[in-house]
Amino acid sequence: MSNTTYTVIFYLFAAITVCSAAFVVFTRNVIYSAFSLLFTFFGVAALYVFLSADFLAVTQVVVYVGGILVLLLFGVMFTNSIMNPGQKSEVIHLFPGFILLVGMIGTMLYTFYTSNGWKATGTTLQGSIVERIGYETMSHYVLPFEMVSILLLAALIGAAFLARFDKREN
Amino acid sequence: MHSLIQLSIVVLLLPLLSFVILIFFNRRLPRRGDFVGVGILGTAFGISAYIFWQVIVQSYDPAFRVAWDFTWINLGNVPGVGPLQIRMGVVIDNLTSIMLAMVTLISLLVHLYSTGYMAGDKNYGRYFAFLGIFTFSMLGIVLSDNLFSIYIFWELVGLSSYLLIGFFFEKESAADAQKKAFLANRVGDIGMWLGILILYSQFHTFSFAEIYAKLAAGEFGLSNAWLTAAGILLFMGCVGKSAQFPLHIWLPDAMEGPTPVSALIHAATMVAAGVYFVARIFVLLTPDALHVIAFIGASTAFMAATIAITQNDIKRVLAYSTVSQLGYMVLGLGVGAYSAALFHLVTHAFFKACLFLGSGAIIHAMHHEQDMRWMGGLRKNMPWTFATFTLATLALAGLPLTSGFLSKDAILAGAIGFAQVEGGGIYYLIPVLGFFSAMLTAFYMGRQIWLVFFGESRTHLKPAETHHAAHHAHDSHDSHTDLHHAEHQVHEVSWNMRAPLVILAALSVFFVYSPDPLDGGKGWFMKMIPTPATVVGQANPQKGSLIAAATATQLAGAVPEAVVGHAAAGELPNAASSHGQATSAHTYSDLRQAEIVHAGHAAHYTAIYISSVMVLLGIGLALVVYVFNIIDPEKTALAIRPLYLFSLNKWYWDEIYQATFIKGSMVLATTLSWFDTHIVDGMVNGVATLVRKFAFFNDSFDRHVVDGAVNFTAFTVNTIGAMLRKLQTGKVQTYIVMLILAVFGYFVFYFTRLIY
Amino acid sequence: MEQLTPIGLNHYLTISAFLLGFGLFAVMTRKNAIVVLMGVELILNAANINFLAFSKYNGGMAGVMFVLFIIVIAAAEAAIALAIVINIFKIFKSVDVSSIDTLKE
Amino acid sequence: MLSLIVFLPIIAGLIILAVPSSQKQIIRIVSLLAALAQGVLAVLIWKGYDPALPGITAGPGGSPLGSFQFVEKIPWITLNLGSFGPLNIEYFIGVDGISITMVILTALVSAIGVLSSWTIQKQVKGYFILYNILAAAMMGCFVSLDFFLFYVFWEIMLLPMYFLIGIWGGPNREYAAIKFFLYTLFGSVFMLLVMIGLYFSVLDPVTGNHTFSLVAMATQSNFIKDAILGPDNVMWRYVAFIVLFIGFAIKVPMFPFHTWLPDAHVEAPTPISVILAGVLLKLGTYGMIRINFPIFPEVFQASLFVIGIFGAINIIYGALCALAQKDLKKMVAYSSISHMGYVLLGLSAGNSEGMVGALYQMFNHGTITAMLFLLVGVIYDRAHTRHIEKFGGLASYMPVYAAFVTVAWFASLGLPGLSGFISEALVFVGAFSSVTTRYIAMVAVLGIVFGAAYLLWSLQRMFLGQRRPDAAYDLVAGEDGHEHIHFHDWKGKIDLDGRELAMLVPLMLITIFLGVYPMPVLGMLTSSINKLVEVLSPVILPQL
Repeated sequence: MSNTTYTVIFYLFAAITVCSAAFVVFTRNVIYSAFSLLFTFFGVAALYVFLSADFLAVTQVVVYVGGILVLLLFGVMFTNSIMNPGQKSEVIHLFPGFILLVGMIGTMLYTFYTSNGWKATGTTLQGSIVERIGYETMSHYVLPFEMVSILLLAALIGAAFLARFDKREN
Repeated sequence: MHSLIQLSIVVLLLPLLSFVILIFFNRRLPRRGDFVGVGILGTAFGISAYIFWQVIVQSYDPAFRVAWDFTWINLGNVPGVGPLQIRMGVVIDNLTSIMLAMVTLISLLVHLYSTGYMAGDKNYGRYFAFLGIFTFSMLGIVLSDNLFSIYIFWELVGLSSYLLIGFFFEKESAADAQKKAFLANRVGDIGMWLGILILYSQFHTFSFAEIYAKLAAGEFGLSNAWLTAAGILLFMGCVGKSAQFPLHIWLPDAMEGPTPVSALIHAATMVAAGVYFVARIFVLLTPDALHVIAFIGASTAFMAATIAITQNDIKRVLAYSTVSQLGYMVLGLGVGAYSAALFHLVTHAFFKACLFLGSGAIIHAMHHEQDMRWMGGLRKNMPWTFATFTLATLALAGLPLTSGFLSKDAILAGAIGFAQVEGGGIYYLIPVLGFFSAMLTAFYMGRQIWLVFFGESRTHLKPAETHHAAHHAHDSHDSHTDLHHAEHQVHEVSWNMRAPLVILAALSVFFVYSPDPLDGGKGWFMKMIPTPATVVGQANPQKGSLIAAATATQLAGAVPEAVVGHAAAGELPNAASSHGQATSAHTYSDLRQAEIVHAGHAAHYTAIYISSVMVLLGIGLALVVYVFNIIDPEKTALAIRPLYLFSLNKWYWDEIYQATFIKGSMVLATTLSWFDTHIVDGMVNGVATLVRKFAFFNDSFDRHVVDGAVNFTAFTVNTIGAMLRKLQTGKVQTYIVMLILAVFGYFVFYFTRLIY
Repeated sequence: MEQLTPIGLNHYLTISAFLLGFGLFAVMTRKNAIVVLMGVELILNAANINFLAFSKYNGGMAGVMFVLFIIVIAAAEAAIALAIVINIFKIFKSVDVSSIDTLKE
Repeated sequence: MLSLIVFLPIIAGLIILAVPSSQKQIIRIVSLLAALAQGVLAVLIWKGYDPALPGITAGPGGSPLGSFQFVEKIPWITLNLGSFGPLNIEYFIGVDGISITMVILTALVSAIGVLSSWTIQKQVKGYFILYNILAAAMMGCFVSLDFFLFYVFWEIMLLPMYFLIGIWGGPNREYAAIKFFLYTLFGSVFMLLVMIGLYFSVLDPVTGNHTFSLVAMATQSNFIKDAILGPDNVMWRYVAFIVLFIGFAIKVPMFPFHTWLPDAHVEAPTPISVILAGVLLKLGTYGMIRINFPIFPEVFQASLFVIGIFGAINIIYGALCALAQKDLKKMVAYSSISHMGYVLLGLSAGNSEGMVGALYQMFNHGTITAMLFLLVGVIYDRAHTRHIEKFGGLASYMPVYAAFVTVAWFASLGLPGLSGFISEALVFVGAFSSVTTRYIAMVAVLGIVFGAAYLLWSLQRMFLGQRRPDAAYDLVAGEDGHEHIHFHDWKGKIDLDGRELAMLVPLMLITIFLGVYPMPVLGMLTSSINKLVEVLSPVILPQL
């Protein structure tokens, strides 16, 4: 595919990501933000693809969109009566929030564009890296991998324990 | 120690013993212990009479002198001076023995007299105690052999005179009088003390003998002016004590004391002590000092006489006559008639004591009436008193055949001689004043005799209110306040008051002193008390001796005889060789003195004539005025009213002193104490206030600035804390905000560092 | 279209920066706990993007592996967090974070 | 022995501290016993004293103890001040002719004071504790031969005095107490400066260290030549002398610094006035003789005239002020100013007669003024007023009192036969014999007359004549016909009672005896004074 379309598509997805993230943050409707978060995740996944991490992109979609987002929606539904949509959630610290938003972003961009501490070295990842991930996982990162699996287990148990209703309460 | 010394010490201490006994135990003794005083004085008189007999009568030696002294204060080995001691001691010579006898005798008589006069007084015992301490101090003056002890006893007689003048202290007048007497004496004593100091500072000793020896050896380090000053200053002691002008004011007031006291202290002995003292220091008086003394004496004699003629209080007349007679003595000393002056001292002591005691008898009989205007006609009621009083009056007036005539005449003769020697001029003023005073004396004594004893009783003429005032004045201390309402029955006094009068009157007759009723120089006294040799004559040539050198012709006669010194011990010298007699005692170291004595004897008869005439004149005047009433005193008084008032008010001396010294010192005192409390203390307080002000300022500074800073810190911390507390909301997001703020801040900081 | 600059590291960094900023903003300002969680997810995604971007342009697999683990942990985290949120809701009858200030005491 | 006599009152104070304050009688008796024991010790010391030894400076062979007697010398404070060298302060006490008379006087007066304190009713315990501290401090001042020790006692003395005046005093007591305190403190600050200066300029001939020993200071050869107060620093020596002299002159009190005395006396209770006039004033002149003059002899020689002038001013000024007083106690206070003037004059004479006279005057003034204040207290107890004009004719009704007053008054105006006269006479003899002060003496003699004037005048106004209409007492007709005197709210004996006689008679006997035969006191003085005059004699006057 040509360089130009490549660039255009990148910008498209970048715009989707940023705009949806902004919508997530700035909308007052929890449901809306939840849904726009979906788009953000998609955008990010797409960017992963651009970053030649297709496997991760898939994982992103599966885990985030399939798991986390659903969880969030459940949470929303648990905590807010679904019958009245369009219910708002108030904000605090709006002013320092904005200051910091602009400030952080400003400083970071300034940093990125002024400091050229990290010039991309010639070697870049090319093509799919699935088998390399597998290789790495089983070689270098086997211990973290196990740790993470245990963590997941613990987290699931803990989440289940925390979230369950006990009879006495109702 | 010489036996006479021992006796004299006994004599000295006996009256002290009587004082101690009486002051402590008089209330426990019968009759308040007056017999103790009388008895002790009798013993003392006996002993001193024995001394007199020993020294004068039995074996007379012109140079007789026994002394004994002991170390009173030992100052150790003083750097620059060497061993230094202040010694006390007694000395007995002819003069001393005579004075001893005289003092003890009069004191004894006064004691005896007082048993009658003071009978029934509520402080009867204390009175005798005071008499005792007075006699002790007076004997001390007589006996002491050095200036220091004389000064000590000098003050002590002042004390006893103070106590006795104020004996009736309930009377304000008495209290004033005693204070006045003591202070006036103190003023005199200052001078005397300074004179003593001048001598001591040169010789480091107080003893007469050593001082004279060193003076004669010319060891006096200072100029002659200092020596003259010393003489005059020492004489000031006499001025105070003997009531000489200008310190005479206290003596008349001293008559507030009981009359016997006036007789003893203020007529016979204490006031004469001044003269005695001058006689003691006579040899160191320079001619200049002598001139001053002579003039003061003459003026005193004259002034007192003029005052006496107008006084109405019987005792005041006598007091002023005393002052006047003391003036005579001082005059005599001043003109160099040494022996004459002392002679007059003795004779005057007796007849003036007699006069005072007589007046005391009168006052006693008149129930404390002292104003002569309300007396009169007493000669019938009080014959004894009349006789003795008159005799003593004649002696005082100086009529021949009396003792007073001998002595006064000798003094006046000396004055004439002095005037001649000193070259006349102003110096003739002295004999002139003397003779004039003699006339005045005769006049006022005649006046007194007449007013008191002759004519009719004028008691009823007395204005009532003054009458009662008089009662009030004395009934506080007077025991017999019975007869005041009725007319006074005046009667002769009892024996114990009569005897002294008789004795004293007997001692006022000429033959006691001299076989020749006209010449005291032939008497034993003036022979035995010759003029001592001055110790300053050659050391400082003065005018007198220059003149003496000029008139060498006279001396050509005098001096060789002196050198030959035909000691005419036994044979009575006659007037022709009187100077020989005078010089026979010893050779004069000063020509001037020899000359004065010589001239004095030469002038003897002139003096007799003049004085006799003067005295007769005075008495005649008195007769003319008061007996034959040719001149009416009241009219005369009116005619010369200013003069009369001047004399009546005692030349306004009291007023002058009141206005100048007393008021002055009081004003000074009040001013100074104002200055003290307001200026000096004010400064102190001012400083204190300033410090306080500063302290307050400092305090406020402390409170507002220093302490304020502390409080401010606390406040700031507090507020900041309160502000920060707001941040601790417990809201996680707030914390996050802060966290991120921090991070952001770090970023900013970091990047700004990156830029540069 | 040649003059279009080729996609470089900075582009990704920029996106991640935006995501991070939005995530922080959400965490800071929103009261709804769930939205806060979403903010957290955004931040994580921003981090992931960075990791991947650097690992792509510098070669090496470290970033990739990290991102992998991060995703896993994020899943766990989300599960636990939601459980907690539900418990909070059960206790406070609200998911309003600002009303939960028991830390204050 | 000296330590015992110094600290006996302290022991008594401690005992009193243990006694419950309700037991007033016990407290009084304890302090009386202490005072009497002090008196006994004083007599023993007097007996054991050898008047031949002069004292003043180091003895033969430069032994640091000098020819002092009853010497106790132990190191007290010994610090190493590093660069300043070792600081050694000694507990160094002893007596010579100058101090032993004062020791005896102090013992006597404090015993009298205890007797006179019997009437104190307010806070008896505290009073007697302070009183004993005061007595100890006074005694310590007189015996201490170490400047630092002297200074310590000197300061200790202030505090009890301040409280005794400020608590047990009259209506205006705080003012008087503070005035006294500040004045004396002002003086002692100066003293402190000079003391330190001296410490650094004097070497102990034996140990070679700096020393506070007054005995060492009294010898000029012990001074470091170029030290701050060494013989070379003429100007600083002058300054130090003047400053030190002012410090003591305040205590005397000398003319410009005297105003604290009348206030303090008027406000102080009788026993404190007795102590104040009897002993404390002497500390000023004693300090001059013991410290000021021997340490700076050449300055002393140079300033004779000035001291004499101030003495004469004190004499006459005090007498005139006394003449104007209406308050009897104030009059007596001024009279003691006048009498201390005699002491200054005698010191300024600079010869043995004058100095002996001055010291003897210190002793006599102690006894006589104690008597005066006691007598003032007697009449104040009865009539509750001291206004001279409010009496009159008392002699008729209180004969014994009148007799005592008369003797005391005459002793005060220097009547021969009473001790005051001899000292005044010696002072004048000395002052006149010295060429420097001759004319001053001539002027000062006036003081005799003024003294007589105010004393006799007050005597007349109070005791002679008749009762004044506005008198502070009534006359009631007694059963025996005579009038009797009656004071409002006075229950006790009208005339002197036993306690007052017990206080007055000893003083009076001493006054009379020493007036007739002064040698018992003078004999102790003379050798020391002659030595002192030798020490002071170098008349090489360095020009400022």
